[in-house]
Amino acid sequence: RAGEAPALVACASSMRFAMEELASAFRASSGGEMRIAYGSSGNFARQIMQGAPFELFVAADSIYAGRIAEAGLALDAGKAYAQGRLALFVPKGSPLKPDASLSDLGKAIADGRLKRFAIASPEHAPYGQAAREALESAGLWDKIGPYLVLGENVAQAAQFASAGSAQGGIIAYSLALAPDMARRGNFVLLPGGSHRPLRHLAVLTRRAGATARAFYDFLTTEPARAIMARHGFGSPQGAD
Amino acid sequence: MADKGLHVRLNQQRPIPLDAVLDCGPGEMLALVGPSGAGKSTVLRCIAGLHSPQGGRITCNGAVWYDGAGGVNFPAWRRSAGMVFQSYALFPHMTAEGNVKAALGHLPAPERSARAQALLRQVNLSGLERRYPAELSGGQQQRVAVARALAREPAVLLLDEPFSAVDRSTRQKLYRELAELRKELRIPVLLVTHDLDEAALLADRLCLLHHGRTLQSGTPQEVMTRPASVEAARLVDVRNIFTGRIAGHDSARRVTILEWNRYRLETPYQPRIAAGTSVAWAIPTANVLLHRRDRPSRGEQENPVAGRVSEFVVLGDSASVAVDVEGIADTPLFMTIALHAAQRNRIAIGEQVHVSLLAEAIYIMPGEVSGGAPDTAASGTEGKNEEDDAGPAG
Amino acid sequence: MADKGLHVRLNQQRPIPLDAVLDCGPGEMLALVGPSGAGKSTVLRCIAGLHSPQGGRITCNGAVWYDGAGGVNFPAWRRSAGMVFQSYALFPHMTAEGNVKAALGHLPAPERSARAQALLRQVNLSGLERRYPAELSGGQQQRVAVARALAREPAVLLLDEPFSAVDRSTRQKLYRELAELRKELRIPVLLVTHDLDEAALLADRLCLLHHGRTLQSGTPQEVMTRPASVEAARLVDVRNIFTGRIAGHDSARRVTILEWNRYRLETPYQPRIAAGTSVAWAIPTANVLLHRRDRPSRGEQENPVAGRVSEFVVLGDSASVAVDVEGIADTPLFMTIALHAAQRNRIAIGEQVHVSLLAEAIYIMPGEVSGGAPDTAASGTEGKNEEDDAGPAG
Amino acid sequence: MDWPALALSLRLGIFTVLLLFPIGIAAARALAWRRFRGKGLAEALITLPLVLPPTVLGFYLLVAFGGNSPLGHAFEALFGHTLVFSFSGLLVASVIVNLPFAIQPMQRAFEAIPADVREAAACSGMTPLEVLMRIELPLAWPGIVTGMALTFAHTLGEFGVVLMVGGSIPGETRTLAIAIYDRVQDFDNGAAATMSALLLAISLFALAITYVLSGRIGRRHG
Amino acid sequence: MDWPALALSLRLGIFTVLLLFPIGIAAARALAWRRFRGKGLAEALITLPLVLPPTVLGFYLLVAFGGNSPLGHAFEALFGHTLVFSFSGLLVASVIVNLPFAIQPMQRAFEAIPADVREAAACSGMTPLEVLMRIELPLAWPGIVTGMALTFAHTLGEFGVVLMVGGSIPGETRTLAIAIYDRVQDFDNGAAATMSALLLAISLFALAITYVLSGRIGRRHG
Ligand SMILES: Nc1ncnc2c1ncn2[C@@H]1O[C@H](COP(=O)(O)OP(=O)(O)OP(=O)(O)O)[C@@H](O)[C@H]1O
Ligand SMILES: Nc1ncnc2c1ncn2[C@@H]1O[C@H](COP(=O)(O)OP(=O)(O)OP(=O)(O)O)[C@@H](O)[C@H]1O
Ligand SMILES: [Mg+2]
Ligand SMILES: [Mg+2]
Repeated sequence: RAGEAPALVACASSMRFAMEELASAFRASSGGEMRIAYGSSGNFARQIMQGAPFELFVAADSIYAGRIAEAGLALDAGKAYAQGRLALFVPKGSPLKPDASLSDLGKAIADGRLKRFAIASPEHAPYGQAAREALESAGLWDKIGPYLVLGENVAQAAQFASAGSAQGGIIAYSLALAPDMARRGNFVLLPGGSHRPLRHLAVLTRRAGATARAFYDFLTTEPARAIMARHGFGSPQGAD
Repeated sequence: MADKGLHVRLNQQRPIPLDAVLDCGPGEMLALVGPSGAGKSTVLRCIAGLHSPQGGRITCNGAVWYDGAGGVNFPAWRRSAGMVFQSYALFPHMTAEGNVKAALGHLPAPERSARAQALLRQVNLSGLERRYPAELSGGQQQRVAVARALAREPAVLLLDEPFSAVDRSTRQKLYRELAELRKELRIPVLLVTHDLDEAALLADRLCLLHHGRTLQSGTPQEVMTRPASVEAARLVDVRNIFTGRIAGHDSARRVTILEWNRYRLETPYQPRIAAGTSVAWAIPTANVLLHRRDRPSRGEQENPVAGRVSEFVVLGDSASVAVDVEGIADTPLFMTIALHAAQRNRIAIGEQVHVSLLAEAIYIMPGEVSGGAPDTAASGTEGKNEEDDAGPAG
Repeated sequence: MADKGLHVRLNQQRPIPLDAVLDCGPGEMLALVGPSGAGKSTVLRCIAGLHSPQGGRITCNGAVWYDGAGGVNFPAWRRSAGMVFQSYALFPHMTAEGNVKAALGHLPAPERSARAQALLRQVNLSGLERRYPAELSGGQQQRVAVARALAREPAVLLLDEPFSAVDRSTRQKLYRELAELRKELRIPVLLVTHDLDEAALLADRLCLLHHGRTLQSGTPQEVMTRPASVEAARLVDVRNIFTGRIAGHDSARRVTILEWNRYRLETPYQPRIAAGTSVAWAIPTANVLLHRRDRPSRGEQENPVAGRVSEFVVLGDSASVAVDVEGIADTPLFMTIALHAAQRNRIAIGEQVHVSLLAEAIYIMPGEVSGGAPDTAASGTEGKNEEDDAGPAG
Repeated sequence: MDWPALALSLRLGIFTVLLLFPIGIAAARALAWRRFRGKGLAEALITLPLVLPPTVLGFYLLVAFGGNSPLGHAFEALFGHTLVFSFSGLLVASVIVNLPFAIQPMQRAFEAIPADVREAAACSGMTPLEVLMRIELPLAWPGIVTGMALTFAHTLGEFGVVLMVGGSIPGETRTLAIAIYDRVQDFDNGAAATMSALLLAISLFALAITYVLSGRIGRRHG
Repeated sequence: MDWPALALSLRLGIFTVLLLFPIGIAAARALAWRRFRGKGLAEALITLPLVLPPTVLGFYLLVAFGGNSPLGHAFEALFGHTLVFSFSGLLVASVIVNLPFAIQPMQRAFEAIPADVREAAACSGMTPLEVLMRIELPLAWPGIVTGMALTFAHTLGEFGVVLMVGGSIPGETRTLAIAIYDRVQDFDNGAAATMSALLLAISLFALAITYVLSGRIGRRHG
């Protein structure tokens, strides 16, 4: 496929580390070149609707890709290529324990150890919605309200959780694995059953060329899944 | 139309009332004289194109620069008028030389520097070419402004009190340069000044402006010795202005008799003024002769008048003396005499003196004066001045 | 120290060379006179605290305002000096009345308006209280500046050419107001002017400034008739300055004989000057007497001199005549005569005339003059002037 | 319509203007008239907040003010709550971000006051404070209004920095700009448009009034 | 280090300044000296880009210039590519966003030129163009430099609008500010810090130089 114009891919920025590896693996296996733009899924969705020249949209959730498809701009309904996981992140020096059952979080609310707790905005960020579900399953949602600070997206929630001004936060597991985050605190993967699955959808637009189509197919291959697993994403199976 | 020189007619009610007619031939210098606030700067601004009057007409060498009726109104930069602003208005970011060069756009670039330096030399500023306006004294700034106005080789030169900040000896030099220049350039020059000596010295003609209105034009000599009205007389600094009544004419002795309170003054024969007319009259301060204490002299028979000294001010070589004339209320008679004469005659405040009003120097202004009893002075100067300033405001 | 009045000593090399000593008692008016660029404004700025000289001392009524050695340097607002700026420096966002009120901080607020209006009336600006500076003519702006300076009831009054833009009759009124005010306030007043008449009329004492240096102080009469040097003479506009040699003294007739080229002039007896000394001498233009054509008169025996008219300028009632004296190169002898006298004697350029130099009016300056052959004039004025301006720059 | 967000935005705008008024005037005067070493650098430093993307600046402020920083500790010890995720934090950030908007126009305005007018004020016996109040401020007023109007408008619209240090707490740090962004992200264009229109109307009104008023002042001494 | 992004940012900054130089001067002069109806409104409208959150503004621009808008259609028909998601689109957006930064300080600077100095220029026989070049521009220069410096710096740091209309396409619309933001979002603080430092260094250098230079010009007529 060398010589063909590189495919223009819009990719959610939370997928960046995984994406870079996927792209080089793809180049090694097929020789296909790609130009990748990173940004927020919402923006890309709007831009594609306004005629942005992207061939493939790799979103970090299922809503925005779905909108593209609904608007008739996609070649198909899109397909899930990964599943997001949540982690409880506790920065260094925080009185909170990284406890997957969130029971220490409940105690911290009760005994006043908790002052601020960061999640992504549950109104429009998928990870925020999931974090809310996890807190609800732990029976903490009603009590934690006054302590919440909301990130615009999950990456920002992670900033808040790690900067030391909050005692912890529920963020994407993939972000918690980032080396810079890992150094700033401890984290624990929350059980997948505590929230609805966070399906990540990719969708081909009507501008898609051969390279984009090939990469779209590559996303669901075994080597791709392995790379994604290493970056903290679950398998999309059972999600469809 | 294709007439040489500058012809100006301006009419305006607001914001500054104007009703002015001026003419200035090529090579002629016209002095525009009037009290502070008379509208002198405004007239120059109209000519330069910096202010558009409501109506009137301005032509220069046949070209119409402004015509209120015809809708012609050339912008300032196309009028070719060199102007010295009362506020100098130097370009603050340019040196003295730069300021002058800025007005030398008509010369090829390589010649400008030499020309600018020559102009600055003419105004006595050699050595200060590199200074910025903020680094020059007031008089030096003013001279840069003069050099800049000359630089343009304008079709008319408009000078708004161009020497007000310059000392006398530098001024003498600038007078000479200006005279030279006028000979060379043969353009109309308008000089605004409040210095009547300057006007007399420099100008070919003089125009009096008051409340925006041109009162009188003529040679400086004419205007200053024969003002057309009390108003004009006051503007040319005639201090002895009085009212009287024509008593009659003596055709034999060729004199006209003027009744001034108890005095009957002989004046030059003017049979055309009807006897009984109330008139305003004036006499120059230099033509009031002091009678010597020691011995009588030549002029003593001429219109003798007695009074008491009420003011005595020494001015260099001469002295100004005010005399309260017996029978004349309010306004004193002023005279200028040589200082040594004053001392010889022991002039001092309160002393009784006798003076003669030289008959040939008494000047009767044209036109009847209304009101005013024949013995009063033609209304005081002070109260009037305040109105002068407030006038154009109303 | 606890001495009343203003005492000023200024020393500075750069940027503007200064070497000035001034004293002005309470109620005294000192005129500061000098050519454009002499440093007059700079001296006022030093006194007001707007410029810090390199060294010197300024005290006012015993209070030390500045002392270069003692490190004292009061800021301007604590010096209580009322100043009229050469550039007026009005507050552009305040009306005429607002400008004056701004300097009335010492009065209770309700009284300020009335006082400001009274001050504006004093400077002939009633009716214009509400105008902004941009809506006033040049002379009107200047008078607002004068009113503002007076408003402060300052400890010293510094006036930098405060009447330069005002017409003569308004100026007369302002002179009177200023005189009144001085009587009331009894403060030192410094008046910068280039008008020697104004200085003579208003000032008690006069101080000549040249290249930042004070040359001479004294009563105006003194300084103008007895300048201490050729330089000073030129500054007070003495036009007839020549050099000569003392030939000897005639104690019997009580005259000193001055050799001036081929002429031997009689002058007032001054035996202290050694015979043979080269001196500079001067004579006022009014004391050069024209011999009448028709008949001889009184003074004709006194120092007669013959020459040819080279310049003839009419100035109102009088005329200025320049005479190229036989045997004297370069510089003409100037005389001022009454216009009618000039006409009677048919003065015109090129005519031969005979004049007398009145002996008592010849003034020999103190100090020996080096160089200069006895027949030459004491160096021309023009070339010199150019250096005057460039001088302080170097 | 998110009224608490609107109220918060207005409060933030007003407080920022109130704080920057004295700070800006002091800094602008010093930069306009004093000569000191490193003045060019100081001017450049003030412009800094313009150069950094607001979100990056916000991130640095978050780290600088955060609970782990000395500054954050000190503030928490003093006031009992963290500087970030609070109105005070927003205010501090907003003041820093608006430094260039406020100071630059003011500086130019002070520079344009003629030296002799200031000197004349001192010679009229005004104390330095009176000179400031009665001469400098009125003459520099158009520039000061420009600075304040830019500051107010920019604070209402500011988004990146507030997003980073605020935490979007309703009634405390969730400003109108953030509320609008949330709506846009939700594809709730209707609500976003309503709020934007209100924000615009308020700002336009405030700006038009200030410009007309300051124009009237400025015209007097045209 | 993302060199293409840096190059793109510099290119965008320079082009924006080049475009806004004439536009800003023309607008600033008109606002400074002309009297016309609705001048206050015009001034407020120019300030508008400051009021709207950049992302909201970007959203509106995206809709206005987008492939579905008449404007977007026209542009695509003319130039063969969409206005949004291209350098031209960024440039247009950047010019609009920077209008207040450029015009406001320039306007104040033109207002500060004394009327009699401009009149004297006309009386010296200079054409209006010469007056502009030799009198007005030099005298207004500090204000013009302020406007241009604010514009350049702000363009380098601009983030919200570029994000919305650019699409972050590498080498085409992905500016340094966006690259830095991405890094911050990714917790790649090292890279973000490097890029920020470079951005700062460039801006500081550019600003310090302009201020020193314009200060030197300004000082001459202090
Ligand atoms: N913008 C204005 N609005 C109203 N009146 C004005 C305005 N500008 C000037 N005037 C008035 O117009 C009159 C004429 O002003 P002008 O400057 O022409 O006087 P002038 O004769 O030059 O006086 P001066 O000798 O003092 O310079 C003055 O009384 C002045 O107060
Ligand atoms: N900033 C400066 N740098 C250098 N020289 C200066 C500066 N300002 C003024 N000068 C020079 O200092 C000298 C004195 O200036 P000053 O203003 O005191 O003169 P002045 O006697 O008031 O003259 P004028 O009668 O023309 O107002 C002048 O030669 C002037 O050129
Ligand atoms: Mg005038
Ligand atoms: Mg001076």
